Amino acid sequence: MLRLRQVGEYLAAILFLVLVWYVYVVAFDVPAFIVPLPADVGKALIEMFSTQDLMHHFLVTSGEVLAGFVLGIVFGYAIGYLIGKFKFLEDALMPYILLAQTAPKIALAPLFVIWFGLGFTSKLMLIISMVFFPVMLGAIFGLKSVTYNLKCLMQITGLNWWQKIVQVELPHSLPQIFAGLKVGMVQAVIAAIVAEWISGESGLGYLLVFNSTTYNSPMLFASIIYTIVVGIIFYALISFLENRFLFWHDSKQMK
Amino acid sequence: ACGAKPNDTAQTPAAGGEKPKEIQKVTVQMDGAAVPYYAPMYVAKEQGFFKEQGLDVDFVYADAASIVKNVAADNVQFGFPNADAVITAKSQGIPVKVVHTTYQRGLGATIFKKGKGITSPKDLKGKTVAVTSFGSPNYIQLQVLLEKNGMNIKDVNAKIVGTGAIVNALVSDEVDAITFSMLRTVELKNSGVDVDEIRSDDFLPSFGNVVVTSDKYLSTNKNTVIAFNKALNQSLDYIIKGNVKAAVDMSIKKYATSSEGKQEITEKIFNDVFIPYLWQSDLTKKDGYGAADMARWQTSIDTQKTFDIIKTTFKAEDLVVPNLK
Amino acid sequence: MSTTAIRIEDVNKIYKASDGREVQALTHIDLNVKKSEFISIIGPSGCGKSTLLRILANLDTPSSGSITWEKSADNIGFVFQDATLLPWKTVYQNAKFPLEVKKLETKENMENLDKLLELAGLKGFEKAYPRELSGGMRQRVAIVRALSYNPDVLLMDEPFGALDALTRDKMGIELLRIWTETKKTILFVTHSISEAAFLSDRVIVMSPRPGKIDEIIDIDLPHPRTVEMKETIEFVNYVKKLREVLG
Amino acid sequence: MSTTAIRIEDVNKIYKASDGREVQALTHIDLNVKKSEFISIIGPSGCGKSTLLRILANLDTPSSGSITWEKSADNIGFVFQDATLLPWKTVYQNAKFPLEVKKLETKENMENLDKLLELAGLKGFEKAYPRELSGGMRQRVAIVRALSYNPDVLLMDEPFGALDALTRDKMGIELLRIWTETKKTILFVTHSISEAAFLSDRVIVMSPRPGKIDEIIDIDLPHPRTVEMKETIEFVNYVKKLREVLG
Amino acid sequence: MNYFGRKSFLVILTLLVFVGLWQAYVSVFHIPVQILPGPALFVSKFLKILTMGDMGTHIGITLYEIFIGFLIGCVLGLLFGYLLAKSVLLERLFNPYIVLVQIAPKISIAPLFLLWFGLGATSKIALVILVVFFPIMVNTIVGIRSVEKNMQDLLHILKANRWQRFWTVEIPYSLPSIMSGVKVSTTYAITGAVIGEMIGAKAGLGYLVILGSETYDINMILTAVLLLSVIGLLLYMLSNMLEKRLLRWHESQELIL
Ligand SMILES: Nc1ncnc2c1ncn2[C@@H]1O[C@H](COP(=O)(O)OP(=O)(O)OP(=O)(O)O)[C@@H](O)[C@H]1O
Ligand SMILES: Nc1ncnc2c1ncn2[C@@H]1O[C@H](COP(=O)(O)OP(=O)(O)OP(=O)(O)O)[C@@H](O)[C@H]1O
Ligand SMILES: Cc1ncc(C[n+]2csc(CCO)c2C)c(N)n1
Ligand SMILES: [Mg+2]
Ligand SMILES: [Mg+2]
Repeated sequence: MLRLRQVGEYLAAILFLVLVWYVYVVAFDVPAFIVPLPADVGKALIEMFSTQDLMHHFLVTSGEVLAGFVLGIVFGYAIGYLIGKFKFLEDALMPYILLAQTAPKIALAPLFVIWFGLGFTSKLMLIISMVFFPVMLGAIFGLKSVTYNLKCLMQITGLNWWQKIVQVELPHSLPQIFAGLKVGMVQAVIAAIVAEWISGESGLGYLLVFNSTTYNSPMLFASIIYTIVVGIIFYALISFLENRFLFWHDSKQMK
Repeated sequence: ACGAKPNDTAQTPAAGGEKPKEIQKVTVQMDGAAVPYYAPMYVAKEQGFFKEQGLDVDFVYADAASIVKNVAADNVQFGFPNADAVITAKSQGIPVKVVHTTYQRGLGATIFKKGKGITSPKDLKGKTVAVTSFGSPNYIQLQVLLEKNGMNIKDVNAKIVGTGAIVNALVSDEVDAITFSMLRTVELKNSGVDVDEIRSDDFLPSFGNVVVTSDKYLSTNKNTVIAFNKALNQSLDYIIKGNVKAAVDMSIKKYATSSEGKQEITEKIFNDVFIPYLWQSDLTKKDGYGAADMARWQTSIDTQKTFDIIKTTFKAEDLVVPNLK
Repeated sequence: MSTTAIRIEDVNKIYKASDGREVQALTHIDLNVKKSEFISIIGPSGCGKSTLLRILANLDTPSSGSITWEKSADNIGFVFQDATLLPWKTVYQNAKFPLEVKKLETKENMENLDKLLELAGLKGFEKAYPRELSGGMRQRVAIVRALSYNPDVLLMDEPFGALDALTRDKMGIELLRIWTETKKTILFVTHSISEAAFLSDRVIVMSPRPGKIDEIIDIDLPHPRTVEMKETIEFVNYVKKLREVLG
Repeated sequence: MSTTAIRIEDVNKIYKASDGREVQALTHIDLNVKKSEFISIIGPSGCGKSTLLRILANLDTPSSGSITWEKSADNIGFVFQDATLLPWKTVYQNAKFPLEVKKLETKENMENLDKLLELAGLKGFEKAYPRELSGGMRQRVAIVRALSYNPDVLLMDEPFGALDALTRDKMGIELLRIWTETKKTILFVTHSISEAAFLSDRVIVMSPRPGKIDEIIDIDLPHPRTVEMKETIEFVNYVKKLREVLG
Repeated sequence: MNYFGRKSFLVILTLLVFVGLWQAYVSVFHIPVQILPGPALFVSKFLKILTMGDMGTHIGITLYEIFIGFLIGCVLGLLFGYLLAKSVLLERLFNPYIVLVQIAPKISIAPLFLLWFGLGATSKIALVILVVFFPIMVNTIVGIRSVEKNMQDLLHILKANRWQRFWTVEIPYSLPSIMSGVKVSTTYAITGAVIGEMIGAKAGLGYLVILGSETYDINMILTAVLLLSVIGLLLYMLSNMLEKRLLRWHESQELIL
């Protein structure tokens, strides 16, 4: 029921945006190659949807994002956990992890293609590199903010390392990790698009380049909108999981 | 229509016929980044040819599609993109005009490493060939090349590799050949990669970089456009008439600083390719630099239609304004 | 019955506070805790009771001195001064937590757990989350949790602090029953003098700044203890004596 | 002196727990709190004492019924069941916090604050951070904080829960002194029957499930109260009576 | 060895191992220099590019865009984060737009920014603001909403005004969370500026990436990326120092057992 209301709110927001868009284009007489009319983009959306092709591109991009996302979370948490636990790892690796993280991966995308080939691997690497960091930070933060009493409880109860993670440390990090995931997810979609932009014969990133170089504005906007749809799907997925797993947290106690 | 217009002075209509008195600031947006090949533009500025024409010119860079859009949106007054990108844009109704056919021929070439068993177009059969996009002129060039040699696109394994990675894909043997800019051939050779090329222009007429401006700007600032062309022609003439070294040295020193140390190879490319093959043709001997071979332009447009890159064909006259001097 | 369970020898603990001050939290603590003994620790706020318990549980290290566990320090239970429940687990899941961790979810233990929850008056609240409980209820969950896996040694830091007098008495008697049945060694910090006298074999009276043991008083009341004993002259005398020692 | 300070009329509170169960935390609560009255609330864990205090402080809304403040509900003090200190502030900063917020850092108030800290036995710990304090010390900081700005009405939820018997008695007497001097209205939740009898004008006895007022007992002992009164027959009788009512 | 000695030792050791592996990889597999130069070659090229005449301009422009955008983005993120955390109504009203704008892949709307805000620094700053804003906002919301229930109640009792709540409790409570948002943002700020410069510019480190791409100069790309990383690292360290200063009290500063 709550879901339904939320969907309604989003639809209303989108409708309002479309209206503003329409008024802007008409009132300022914006040429179509800069911003096409909503109706034309609507037509392009439907046209793309009704051809088999779109689904293919859509699934390719979603698949890449999902795979990169899952791996990014696993690696991010694992490394974050190790760094949070072992001071010497933090000392030795942190400067380089930070350096690697702050490197604009977008600029490296062409090099990723050279280094990891034209296939799936380079795309996956790019996406992982985007999701990895926020999750890692969340893991470290969560680990460090386990309260003193909880640490004592864990020691007294005799949790092994795995139980510590599953029973206490991971749940404790979840609020931070989810905040990181929301940010990382956006980056993951961007990464997938850039990767497809550089190399690839399918995916929404490919559609973007194709429609951009052929100046097909309505199709270009439609492609952008479909990339946003991918984003929304992942965002909804994360929000769903967040509500599922964070029901107990203070941040969820507001009505 | 858009937020910022960097050069509002450019909007002031110049009095017809007369040379504009006050200095006009204009921006020209060029393909990619600052490379010495844009020497004609840099020389025109540094030698004061632009200034003589009452122009103060600024340079910015972007990819071809963005250039055309920025020109049409009045963000910049002039663009210097690849002609193929302009044809595609025109077919989509973007209001731009080519006012100076600077490069008389296409830059496209299919490049491959020697020793890969490729010596003639026939040898491409079964090979992996990269193009930047299925919507790109390279792709048409590749198709025409294959068909003129009794094959079709199914006979090769066509791959998409973006502009940023395509040359490296060739170097790292990810692909056997690429259809891309012929300028890379010389550069690759120079950096020790033994490559050879099949020029696309031999099969399919096209043009490299051309000067474009928007319909609106051309109609309201025709004199400025003419002044721009005059300065550019003056510059081309200056370079061709014995100043290649000076032009290259100046361009690298003042603009394309990252090409430091490439003076010699660039000079060689200018003497071997730009002067005899790109900037001059039989037509320019007759009509001057930047002259437009309307029949060649029409063929170029029609081929894009034939290969379904553009949906509608149009008359070359609607895009290209010849002899704007 | 009088073998030593824990030998505490000349334990000192100095905290270095953030402003550079040094706080002598424990000084020259010597104590032999016998197996199956019920020891209460009383003393004014800040005298080092929690610190002592924490050091025994190996949650903190002494600045000097030694702690020797006769058998092993492995199977201990600890009730913290505040409940320290996991907010994402229900009452039942929190109580069951050690059994799960220790993989002791036998039928017997689970039945025992149900009984403990019942005794603690938490029946009907098994599915509630910590934030839905009253302060006393939270603390009772923590007590059940510590008892759930039947540890050899129980360290309890004011476990009944948030409980009302009646519940407190009830839980005390329950604890005594469990202690008699299972022969646990119990160290019990409390603020209630009569509780200390009623429950324990020995009462340790501490005083602060620096935290030290003032006196150790044996309570020679027979077992099992009953509520009626609180009316006896011996009991009242013990309480009086403890009050005197406390100052 | 017997004007009404707070009128509580037929207040009910129903919590909806996460598993759908409804918990009747308060039912038909009727009470007139007189101005400058010292009321204690006792009752078993979970009977709704904290809930009642929270509703009075407007931290929670009743499901039905009304609360009328005769003057204004503005200047109240609240001591929580757990200390709730700001971890990044020192003892002194935590205690001063309300004065800062209310911009009442007058010379007089600051001197009073120092006196309160002294009385609470926190002298020498002004610069310590909460994590460097014992449980009882933390709670004493919270009490000083609530008293610092001299509120008209004090709502105290087991303020002495983590204190040892001696400190507890001392703080109780101190609270009484402050109450007599400043004519505060005090609602005081406690688990100690004798504390309730010793401190208050009236004791409210509550019982759980559903939480309701069982009985209100007037304590007709003279003021000022002294420790010796605890030995009097009247006092012992009050305690006995309260214990009977409780169960 | 003291802590800093040990730390420097570890850091240098890691670097040596990395360079060794790099060199070994390049020599053993005969990697062409166009694909990956060896460490020695890269360092010499790096120094050469670094001393290039207009390098100062490139670095300066990018720094300017990043700093201005980062500052504005942080302020806006904090502001909106606070407002949305405090007001359920505002959150419901704005959340859809914020989510939509945020989810839209910046890389695909960046060209539009250049069309709208022109080719100068403004469009890049706008992009930086856009990417910095969201992590800060999300983390501010999380932080402010996780102020302990009891502490919120205390503030209520004390009748603390909005500003006092914000300044004395909500900010300190949410600082750990906000700071982790700030840290994430530093890296996104760089990406934002770079995307902007890659799409259209005449100077800046992002422009150098394109220049390197255009001239197939892998050393130029790596140099620009390395410089950008260093800027990011400095920003990160700055945030870290700030955090250390602000979070001295936090339990995460205590030693783990
Ligand atoms: N947020 C909540 N959601 C659901 N139930 C709640 C909530 N808060 C309190 N309760 C229930 O309301 C009842 C009364 O709780 P309250 O905290 O008022 O008790 P109390 O008298 O203060 O107990 P104690 O002495 O243990 O602190 C309890 O049964 C508790 O489970
Ligand atoms: N982490 C710490 N850093 C500095 N001082 C500390 C620390 N922990 C405790 N102390 C100090 O050590 C002394 C003893 O503390 P402890 O918690 O053991 O007292 P306690 O007897 O349990 O008191 P209470 O009955 O109030 O809980 C106190 O003076 C306290 O300030
Ligand atoms: C993202 C991106 N897009 C386009 C170009 C530039 N570009 C477009 S076509 C072409 C070949 C003709 O010289 C070049 C270089 C770039 N550098 N980066
Ligand atoms: Mg203690
Ligand atoms: Mg309570």
